[in-house]
Amino acid sequence: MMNGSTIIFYLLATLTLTCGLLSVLTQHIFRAAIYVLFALIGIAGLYFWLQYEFIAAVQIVVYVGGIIVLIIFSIFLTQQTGEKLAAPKLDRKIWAALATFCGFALTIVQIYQHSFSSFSQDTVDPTVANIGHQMLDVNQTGYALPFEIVSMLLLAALVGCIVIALRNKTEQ
Amino acid sequence: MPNTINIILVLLLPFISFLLLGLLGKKYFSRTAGIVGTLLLLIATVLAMHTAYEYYFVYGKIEGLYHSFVPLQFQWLKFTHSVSIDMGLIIDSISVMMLVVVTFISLMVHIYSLGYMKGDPRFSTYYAFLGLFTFSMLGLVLAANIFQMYIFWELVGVSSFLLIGYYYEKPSAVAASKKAFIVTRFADFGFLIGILVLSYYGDTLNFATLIERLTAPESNEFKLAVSSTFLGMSALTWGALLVFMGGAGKSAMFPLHIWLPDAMEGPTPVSALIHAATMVVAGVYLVARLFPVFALSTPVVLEGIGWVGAVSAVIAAIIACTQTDIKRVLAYSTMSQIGFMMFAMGVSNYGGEEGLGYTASLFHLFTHALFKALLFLGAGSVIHFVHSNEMSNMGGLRKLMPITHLTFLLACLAIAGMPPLAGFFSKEEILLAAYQHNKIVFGIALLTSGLTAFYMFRLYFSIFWNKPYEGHSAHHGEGGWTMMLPLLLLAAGAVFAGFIPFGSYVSSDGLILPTAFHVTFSIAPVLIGLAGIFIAMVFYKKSTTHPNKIAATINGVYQAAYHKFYVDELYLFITKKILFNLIGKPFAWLDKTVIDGIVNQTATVTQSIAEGIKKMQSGKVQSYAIYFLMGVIALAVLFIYIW
Amino acid sequence: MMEPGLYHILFISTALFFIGMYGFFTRRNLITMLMSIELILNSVNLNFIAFNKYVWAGKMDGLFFTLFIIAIAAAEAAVGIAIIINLYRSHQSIDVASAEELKY
Amino acid sequence: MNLLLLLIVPLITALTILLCRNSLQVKWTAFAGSVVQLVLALVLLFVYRAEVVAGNAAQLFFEQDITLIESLNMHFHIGVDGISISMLLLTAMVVVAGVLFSWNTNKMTKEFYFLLILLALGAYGFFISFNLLVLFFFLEISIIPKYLLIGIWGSGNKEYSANKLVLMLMMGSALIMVGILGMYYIGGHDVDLMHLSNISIPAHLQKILFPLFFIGFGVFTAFFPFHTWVPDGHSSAPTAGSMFLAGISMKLGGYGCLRVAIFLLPEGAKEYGQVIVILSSIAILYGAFVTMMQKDLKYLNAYSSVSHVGFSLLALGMLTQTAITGALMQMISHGLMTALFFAVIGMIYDRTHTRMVNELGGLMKVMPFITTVLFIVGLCSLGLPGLSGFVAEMTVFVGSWQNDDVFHRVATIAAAMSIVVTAVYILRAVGQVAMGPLKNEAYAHLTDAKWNEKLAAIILLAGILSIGLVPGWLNDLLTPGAEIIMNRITGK
Amino acid sequence: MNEFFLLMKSELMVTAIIFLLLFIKVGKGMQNERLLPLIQLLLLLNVIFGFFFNQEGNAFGDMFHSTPMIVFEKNILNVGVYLISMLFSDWFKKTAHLAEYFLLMLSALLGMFFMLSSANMLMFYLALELASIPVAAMANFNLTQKQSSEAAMKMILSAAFSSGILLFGISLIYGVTGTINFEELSNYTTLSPLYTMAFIFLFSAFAFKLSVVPFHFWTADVYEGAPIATTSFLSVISKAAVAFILITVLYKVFQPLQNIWYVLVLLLAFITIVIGNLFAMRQQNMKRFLAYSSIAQVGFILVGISGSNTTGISSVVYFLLVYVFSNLAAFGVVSVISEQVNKESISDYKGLYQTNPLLTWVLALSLFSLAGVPPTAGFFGKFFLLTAGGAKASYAFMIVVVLNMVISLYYYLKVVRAMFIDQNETPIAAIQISAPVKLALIICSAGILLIGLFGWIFDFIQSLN
Repeated sequence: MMNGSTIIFYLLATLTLTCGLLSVLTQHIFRAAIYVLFALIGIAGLYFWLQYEFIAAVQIVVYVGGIIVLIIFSIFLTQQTGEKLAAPKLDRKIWAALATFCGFALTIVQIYQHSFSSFSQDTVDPTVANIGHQMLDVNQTGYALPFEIVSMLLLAALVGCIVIALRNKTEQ
Repeated sequence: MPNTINIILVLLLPFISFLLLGLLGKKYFSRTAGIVGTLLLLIATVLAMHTAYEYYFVYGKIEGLYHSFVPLQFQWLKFTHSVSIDMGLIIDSISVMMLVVVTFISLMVHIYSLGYMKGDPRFSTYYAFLGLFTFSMLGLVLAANIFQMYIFWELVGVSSFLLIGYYYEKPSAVAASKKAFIVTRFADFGFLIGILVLSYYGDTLNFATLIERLTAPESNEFKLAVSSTFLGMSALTWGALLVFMGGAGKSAMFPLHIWLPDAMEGPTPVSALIHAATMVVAGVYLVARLFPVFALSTPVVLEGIGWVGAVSAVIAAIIACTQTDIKRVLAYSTMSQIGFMMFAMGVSNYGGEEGLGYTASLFHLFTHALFKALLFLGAGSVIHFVHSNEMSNMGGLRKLMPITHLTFLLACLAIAGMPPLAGFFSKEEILLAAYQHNKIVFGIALLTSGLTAFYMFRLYFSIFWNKPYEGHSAHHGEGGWTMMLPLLLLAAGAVFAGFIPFGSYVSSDGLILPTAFHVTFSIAPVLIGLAGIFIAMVFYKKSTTHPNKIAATINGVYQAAYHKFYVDELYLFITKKILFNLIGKPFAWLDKTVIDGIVNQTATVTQSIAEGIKKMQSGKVQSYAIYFLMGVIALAVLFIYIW
Repeated sequence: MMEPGLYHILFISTALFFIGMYGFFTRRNLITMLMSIELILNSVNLNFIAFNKYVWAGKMDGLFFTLFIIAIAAAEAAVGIAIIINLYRSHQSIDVASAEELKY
Repeated sequence: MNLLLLLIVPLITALTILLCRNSLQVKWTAFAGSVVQLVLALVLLFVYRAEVVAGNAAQLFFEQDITLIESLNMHFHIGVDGISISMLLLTAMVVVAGVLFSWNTNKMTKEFYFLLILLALGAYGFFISFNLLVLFFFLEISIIPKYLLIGIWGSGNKEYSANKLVLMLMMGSALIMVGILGMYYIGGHDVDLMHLSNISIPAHLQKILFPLFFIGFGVFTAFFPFHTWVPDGHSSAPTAGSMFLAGISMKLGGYGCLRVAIFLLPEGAKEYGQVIVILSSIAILYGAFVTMMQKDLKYLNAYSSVSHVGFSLLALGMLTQTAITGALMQMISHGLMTALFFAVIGMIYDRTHTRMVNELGGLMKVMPFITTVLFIVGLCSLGLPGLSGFVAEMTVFVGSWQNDDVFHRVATIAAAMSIVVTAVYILRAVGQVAMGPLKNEAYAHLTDAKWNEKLAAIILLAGILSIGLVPGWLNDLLTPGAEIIMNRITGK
Repeated sequence: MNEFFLLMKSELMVTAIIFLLLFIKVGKGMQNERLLPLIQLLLLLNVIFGFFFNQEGNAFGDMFHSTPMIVFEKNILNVGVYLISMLFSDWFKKTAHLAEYFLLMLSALLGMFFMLSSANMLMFYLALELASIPVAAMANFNLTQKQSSEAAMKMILSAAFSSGILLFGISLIYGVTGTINFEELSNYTTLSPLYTMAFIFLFSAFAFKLSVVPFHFWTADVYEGAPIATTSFLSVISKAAVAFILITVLYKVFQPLQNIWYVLVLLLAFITIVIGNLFAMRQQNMKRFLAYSSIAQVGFILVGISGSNTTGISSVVYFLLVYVFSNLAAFGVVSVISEQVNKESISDYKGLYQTNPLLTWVLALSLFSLAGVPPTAGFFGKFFLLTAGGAKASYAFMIVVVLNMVISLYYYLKVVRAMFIDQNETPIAAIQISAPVKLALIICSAGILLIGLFGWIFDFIQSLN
């Protein structure tokens, strides 16, 4: 029977999918950004629901607080607000729908036909302490190395963004 | 034993002449080429005569039988373990006889040409070619191996080509030389296949072994050759037939004769040498060389040879009656006489009395060489004098060129078979052989000899009698002694050669064949010959209109004969229309459009496919993504559900 | 209605994944295309977390994957937006159809 | 004798050419290098004869085996037998002649001679290598120089011809490559020719591999119907290019057909022998008839090459020892003869600036040397005794006739028929060009051959005559090799 | 600890250079004329250093591992990057952001190093992103050019899209197997449709990076629009890196799926070669032309990979070694001409030999090498690839593949023909080639000519297995 948790799950699921769908369908770019924001929040909710609070927090901080804001700023930079988005061509829509539907059907059928079986016994709680411990480990799990790679990537991305986005200073 | 060095020298001296004059002639022998060539050939002739003397009178006859010697043989090219071209020299009664004929006639022509070709810009080249021809002809005669014979056979052909086309700036000479080469080449194709057949079954290329194996009914080779059949004929028959095809081509037998009249485009001495006395009888010589095989193993083919010879003889004689170019008349006469030789072979058998035809044929070959060369050289003198080949431009020359006239008359009488000239004896033997063997052929032969007398005297009267000479005055007479001497020598030959007891030297089996001479039998042919002479005299001694009237009454036949029974046109039709238009052109078209077209089309199609699919690369990044996803889905479906 | 579990979440994530794809295919505005990419990446994140939670709870591989994907997504978005802004400067438009010069 | 010399000399020649300052230096370097190579080839011939006389009955002489890639079992295995030596001689002669005939090349001389020598290098390497990879390497080396030679120094529709030639040849070599890959695995990771000749390859694989090799090499040697590059390629190429194409390149194919396809895959050869016989009989006659219709001398000679090469392929299809010897003889004879023919055409073209038969005439008067050579070559082409063509063709015929069945006989007869057609077109062409009245007044002032042309012609003529007059030495040279191949076919 | 440094020496070296560049940029900055030689020197040191102190082992648990083969592969990439730094000197000197450009390039290189050394999916994914995101930025470095931005946009969007699919695949693999570790994955032998599908999702990302048809569409557009240095980096270095790791992934990680991926690889190889050739045939722009030709080349690499034996690995490594020299030489010449006279069309190259023989010969050599014509090393490269592929593939397939080599020769010859044969009234004027470019071109030519003739190189690679 329906209990609270289930209801919350379905609400979150509905929120995520509806907002996701709307975000790709709406003709207003600003609204699209907002729908994406809500879809991401919905996913953050699902993380909470799955009791992965740390990830949920990161999701909100990075996506909601970072990426979406970045996107909205860039919309301001490049778009006259209130202007409707150009509608895609019909044949493009048809083909896209067809391809995505086929892909979706195939994937979901495959997933549902597969029974995921677990061999793991003990559960590691996704607490911040555990995460932090493993993240900084250099020997056993060694997530320190990916961490460093990401930092290099962010550095590179930073440099790249600066050069590309600030071109007027030097080029013009 | 044969003197090998002598024989080799006979063969090589003309070749040395060719090399010397061909390579260095232009620079060092531009004037003296004729002397050099003649001297070398003179030595060769003397040696050849000596060889003949030694063979016939010293060592050749052992216990009454003429033996065959192979004084020299070396392997030239090895095909398989048993089949190889062994270059060798064969010395037997016919090759020695031919040796004499070839060198002698060639010497005559060499001498004659000293005067005839004087002042020609390519004098040395001319003598070089003569040397090459003589060498090739001697090689053919002396060949101990059928393939060796083929080799020299081809060389003879090419020398003939070179000499016919000697006046290379004259388009008609070029055309004639090509025609001669190609027609004989076609015949040689048959010869070649014939050699392949015979050599495969005989498992050898040497004449002696080949003949021995293919005539012995108990030998394995013979059995195999007879038992293998193709299109209903045994392999042996095929082989013999194809070999004869080569001989027929070279000897201008109907229907492969068309090149011979055209070949008269060459210098007249050349015609005398090649197209009268020597090369054209190579076919007869070939049949003689392989006579045991023809006579013992494939009588059918021999029968055929007889018919081909008879038909050629009569057709050529009829055509000769209508021609107005004196060299062409002589050419057809040559063809007719070789027809005689051929059917003489055809009506012969191997051995003993039955082998009369064989002896007669070669006898006729011998005598014919003499008087026909004489005729040609005489005609050459006439042409030299009047600068034309046409009868209509001649007439009344007997006073102007007495020696030529006399010798020409002797030759005409000889060829007409008037006793006691050489032609009489040889022709009588042929007729006798035909009479004994095949009455129909005999009839044809009789008719032909009448025609021969007619057209020869038609020629004679047209040149020397008829109307008075209207051309330029005699500015240079009959030519110098160089041109007269050969005429006289040959005339002597034409008169006296008939008295040689030929049967005691040449016979099918090597035994002596006593000369059979029946006076009673000779009456009919002589009378017929006289009748021919008489008619010719009536028609042509004075310029009359009789010939035209007769021609008009039998217009159809006359026209047909005048146009050589349209054989040339038939050939032209076959080559131009069928070979060029029906085979060559479609093939060329096929190659250009279809085979090459496929190659080019492959390229075009590839390019148009490339052009067609360029739209996929639309520059739209979203389309790319759709392709991406579709690709993934397709692959996933393929590998999950189908693979 | 069933008790929500792994398959439900997988349904959500898969659906979101293809919704994002649909957006990526059809949106003509570059920034909205970038948003579709974020949807796609989020659906993957959800997958990882769900598998980590329901199937492979013994280790935190999925969790870490998600964490790093989020970081990468940020970097990707940043570079993407920088490029788009630069494109806007040169093309005066961020319609994807305005940048179809390179083709065939 | 160290066979590496045969590779080092042209290599050094080519590199020296690159260092030369002016075109005269280039020409003399190329000439010197090619003469040295010719001398080497002759020395090789005599050394080989001496060895044979001394009783050395080895299959390969002067073998060397240098490991190239150990892990793939690739060896630089070189050696010679009589067949290779004859091919090397042919190549060396044609190269010297080609160098001499191109003496008045003025456009990019250095590049021209460099490419010529490179092409020759490929041929030398090809004929001495006994490892399929090395063989293939050298085969392909010689393709690109051809493209550039035709493309840069050619005439007429040269881009098209060069493209067609190189693509068709590459298609052939592509098939060979697949064949080699197959061999690599069949032979247990070893593509050494001698090794492969000692193992028995399953018949069903032979049936797959044989067409690959035979068609592949066949394209090089104008195997009907893959001959279409021949007319265009030859006609567009510069004189030396045509000479090399006909004299060397087409021989690579024939040699490969024999040495690789038939030698290694006798069962395949038996399987497809009849097909080869049919196709080459067609090629012989068809080529001859098409030749008859040509008006351009180079096209004429190119198509006649198709016909002549048909003889050697026909003989290969006949699978008898005599036929195989004949095929090799025909290759060598055709190489010398066609090279010389192209050279003569080139000489005539250089002077009259036309190659159309009907625009030429009476040249005998103004250039006796050139027309005499033309005559001799023409006569060689139609198989006149005393010249190499006759010896080769007759060996082919006799060899073909050894097959005792109607099919092979009919094919032989059909092929032999071409000697008549050949006579027709050769005499037509030669007669038209050399004989008759002088066609054009302007021709009256033309000059005869120069020293370089005379020398080159004499070298090639010497080859033609030495085979034509004394064929024994060539026969002796080729027979042992042919016997080994034949033994493999008959399974001895 | 010592061991650890040596194990990761390539990465550490590159990182050190990155930070050096960063400090230079953040600090006083340097003129391009002085900075570029410094960078070239550093990269040369990097190349040299790469050949010493090689270690084998793992670090950071299962995150990082190294073998002699991997080190050799990294060295190939190092050489490539060094050559790039030399070949495109003309363009580098002009660019306003030289330090940043190299910083990005080296970051990408670092990403590739990590990718080669990665031992699990996470590392692989991160390294892949590190190797591609900076390149997208690099594609935009002709900042004022429309085409450059378009190329960068196409690249970043396509790359993001493909990494989305990749991640979805990885997530499913993770869901099915419970591990992201390569070693453990290779022991997972229970096949299921979902696993297959996940593998194909994953594979498509490799295919995308390698520009395998039908995942290749971005390639030509990006290659054409991006600066040539970036294009050559993409087409040579990045392609080589992905090919190397693809071998590991297929041979090791997805060994159990061999029956599937063998067919998959052959199928895609076939399509890729054919389509790549068909598109390359009609190109006029040299960069675009090289892009398509490199697509076709990838098809051949796939053929080699399909061999699934040690020869397969060695032949791919060998081929890519040759490919680095050949393709970089080609791009180098194109770049020289493009920078000096701003011409990129094949028809502009007509008559080039008359004015610039050196450039023409180098370009011709490299094209012949790409076409696989002896005596260039490309011939051996192709031959070994086919040898590896021939171990299992059918004759029919091999014939089709090899015939496509002929088609490819056709279009390479188009360029050769333009340069050598075609006449031109106004050919490109004689170009002054600067010393480093000349040096690099000579190195490339030497590589093209000599690698093939030195058989031991292949043996050496084979011995690394």
